Amino acid sequence: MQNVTPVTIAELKTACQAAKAEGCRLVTLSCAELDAETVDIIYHFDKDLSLKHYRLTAKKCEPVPSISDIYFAALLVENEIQDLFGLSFSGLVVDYKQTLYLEAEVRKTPFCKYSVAIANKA
Amino acid sequence: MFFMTKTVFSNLFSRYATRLHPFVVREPFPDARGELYCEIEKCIFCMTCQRKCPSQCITVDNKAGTWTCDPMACVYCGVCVDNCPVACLHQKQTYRAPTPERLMLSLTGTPPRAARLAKAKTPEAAPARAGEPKAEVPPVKAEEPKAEAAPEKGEGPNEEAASAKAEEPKLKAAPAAKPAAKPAAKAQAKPKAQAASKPKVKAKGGKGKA
Amino acid sequence: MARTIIPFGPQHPVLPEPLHLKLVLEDEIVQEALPAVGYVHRGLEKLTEIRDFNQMVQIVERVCGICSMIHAQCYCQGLEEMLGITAPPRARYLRTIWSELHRMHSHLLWLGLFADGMGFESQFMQCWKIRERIMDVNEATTGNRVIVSVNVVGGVRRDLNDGQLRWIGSILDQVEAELKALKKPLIDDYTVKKRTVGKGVLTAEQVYELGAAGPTLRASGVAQDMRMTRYAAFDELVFTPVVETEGDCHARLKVRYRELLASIDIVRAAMRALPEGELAVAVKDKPAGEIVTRVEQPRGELLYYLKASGKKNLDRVRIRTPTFANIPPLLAMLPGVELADVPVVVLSIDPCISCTER
Amino acid sequence: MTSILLGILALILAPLAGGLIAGLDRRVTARVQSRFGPPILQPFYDVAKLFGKEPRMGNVWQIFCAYIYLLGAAVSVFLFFAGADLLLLFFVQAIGAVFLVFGALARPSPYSQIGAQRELMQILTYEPLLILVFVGLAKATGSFKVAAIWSHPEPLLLQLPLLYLVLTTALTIKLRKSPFDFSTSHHGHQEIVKGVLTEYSGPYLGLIELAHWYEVVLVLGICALFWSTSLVGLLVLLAVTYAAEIFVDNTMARLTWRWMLGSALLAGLALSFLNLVWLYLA
Repeated sequence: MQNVTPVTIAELKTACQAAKAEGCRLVTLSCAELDAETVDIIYHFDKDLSLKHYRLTAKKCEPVPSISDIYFAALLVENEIQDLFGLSFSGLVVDYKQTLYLEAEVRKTPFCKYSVAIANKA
Repeated sequence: MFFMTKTVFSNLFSRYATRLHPFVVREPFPDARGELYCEIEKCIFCMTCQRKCPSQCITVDNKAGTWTCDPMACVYCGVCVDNCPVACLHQKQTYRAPTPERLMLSLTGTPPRAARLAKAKTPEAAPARAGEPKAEVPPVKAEEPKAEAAPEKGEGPNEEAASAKAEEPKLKAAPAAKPAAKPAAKAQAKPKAQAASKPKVKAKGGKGKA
Repeated sequence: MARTIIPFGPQHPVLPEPLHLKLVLEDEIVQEALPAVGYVHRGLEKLTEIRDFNQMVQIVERVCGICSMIHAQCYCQGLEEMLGITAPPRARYLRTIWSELHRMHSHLLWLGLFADGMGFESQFMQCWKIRERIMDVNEATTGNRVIVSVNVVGGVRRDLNDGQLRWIGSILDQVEAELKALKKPLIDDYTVKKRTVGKGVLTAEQVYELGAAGPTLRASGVAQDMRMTRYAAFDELVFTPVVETEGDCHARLKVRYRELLASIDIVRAAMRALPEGELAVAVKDKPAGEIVTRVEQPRGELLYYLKASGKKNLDRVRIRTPTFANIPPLLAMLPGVELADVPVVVLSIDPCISCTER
Repeated sequence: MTSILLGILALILAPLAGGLIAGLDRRVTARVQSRFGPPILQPFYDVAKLFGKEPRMGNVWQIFCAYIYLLGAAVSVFLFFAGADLLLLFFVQAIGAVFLVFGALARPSPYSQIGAQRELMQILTYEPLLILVFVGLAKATGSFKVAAIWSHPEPLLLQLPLLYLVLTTALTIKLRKSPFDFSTSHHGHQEIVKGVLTEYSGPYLGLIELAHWYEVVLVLGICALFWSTSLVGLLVLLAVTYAAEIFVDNTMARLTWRWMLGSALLAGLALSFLNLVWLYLA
């Protein structure tokens, strides 16, 4: 995988805004669990058929700022990551509160080997 | 507005695109991947099929010498067929006929190790049980010709019965009625019998959007 | 008429798959649409923890029952890149042939469903009748109708002999003739135009910003097709993307129709140029590393993110299917549309919900 | 007396004829789509099965509406074959049609509600066209009585060709065939599923199907008035008309009720006036 730039939570939004200004299309976000505390979120952007990626290593317990206000397309995938990895995104334009795929009473995050209990589910 | 006219009229006077399925069946394509079956007499119980199967529908027990396939879980991918080291796995050209109950395809053979041990001890008695479908313990086993009871052969009738009749719920009755006297002939005639006993119904593969 | 809320789906005869839309209507005009998915989530990505990387080929095929071949192709392509091997040229050409056949049967299926969505049943039958020829090709050459299971990491499992190639050629001629006969009653028909022209319009800027993929994107005038990234045999075949500019449902119909004809040409070219040689290379190592790989599915861009650490099982398989990317544009299309046109607009993105949820 | 007997006979035979026509319709439609289609008696099997189901209904009002709809359709068939007044017949069938809408409105289901509203639009479209056709018939024969029109010495189609066209359009709307299958359609692949019929099930759905068969016979009967002089001419006219219905059904996508109100109604009105003006001048 080439063209990977690490970003921090603080830089994330400005980086995405810059990508949008450049005319990049948001392809998707990929999330992969690293260990009990952290996950990798990779933001894939496409411009003229070449990809570039931002890698954000986030802590599971800390909310990640949502980029759905910049890229509306991030809405579904961010909700998906909330469901499957138990992360929380702050500032989602439509927040399904971890009920996109899961039922409201489910308290597990299916894609984590190290499960974190979901406390604040609607 | 009436561009469809031509199509409508040509359909009115041409052949049907569909067929009345259970009554009219298309010839299967020669390489179609259909129901899985196993020539258990060739099987060496190496468990490759069990390891390779993506849907984990095959269970092989190399001690007891059983080979079990759950046809409901089989996805007809043919990976096991490609990977079988002794080419004892095959796929028919047609799918199994639908059944109202879940039937497992269970075959019993002689694992090579057990056979070797048996041969070393008493070459007469041990393989006698070989090849009986798991479900029954037939009283006819003693009658089985001892000469043919070598591990590679001798399972003919039972295997054939098991694989051809596996879709029938009355599996148990079948082998008992088989004459156990001519296993070798049966084993040879098997591939043809297989083709002949092919169910006349042709099930369509998974279609529609999934 | 008063404000009504119409539950559209998840079990709705117009929708082939369970997508739920809550439509807020005023006088049969949609004011707002809220989607809900999650009815067919199967957790296929998670299966990578218990199935090894070879078995995953058959599993990713089952992400989508229509473009199964292309999923497996994308996955294998990614793993090959990760393992540092390349599939033999013949395998790459065969993959192209089968994947274009898949695109054709998927588009024909969609044409039929789309016609059905606007109450044009006879056209539905007509499209599916043509599709059946492609399904026969699939079954005769690969062994299965839909989930063809021809890919392995390192190449393909089945070959095409000369007789089969000639037979496919003759079938393609038939299909081409039938498709050309389909143009007038399907694309130029008055009632079809009445139902599709100017419905669900999105401009090029809008679709691009909303991250749309595939025909939805190209119908608005953005020439983006992953086949332009020259994967498989496309590095040697001539390829130009099909683009329409109106951005409405009719443009999406036209894009798919023209892609069908383009696919026929690609298959023919690939069959002519089919090189001799091996079908697959042996895989000796275990995969390690991170890869993003993309191919063009019938519905648009498909992205696989694969992560491995030298074990039998991959660490993560992330699949971004095109419908997933096309749902936000759909939400942007729906407001202002008549209720009668909702099925047309929803179907115009070719929704594959099973893909979306995996 | 004979006219009343004839009406009673029609009451008994009309459902049989209607069901057979429905069966034939399905077969021919299937053939045109290169399918086999169901047996010709399938509509009878379907309705028999519906009557065998457990009656379950949302409320009494809905059941009442189903019966009135059937009554309206049956009585109008009776009136037609008894040779009664066309205007009377017109209002009786309108009552039936309106009660179908009431039945759909009696449930809060949004599909049923929207279906009812669309059905009202359809009634609004075909009723004026129908009344204009009746006016044309009366103008050409000098009477509104079915018996009198029936015994008109020459085929009315020659005098009223445009009105016949209008009648067939009204018939397509009434039979809810494509492109006018808005309020309900013969197959459920529609955005409002089955619209007015969504909330009906079991025996009551069977009643509605029965009423629909009566309606088919009624509209074909009205069509028959246009060639009442010879039996062969009548049968040919009816066969051609119904085949044209199937043909149109299979060559067009469903349109929208806005289009129907805008284009179909206007075209129908224009054609009717043209024909009427021609009648007055001739």
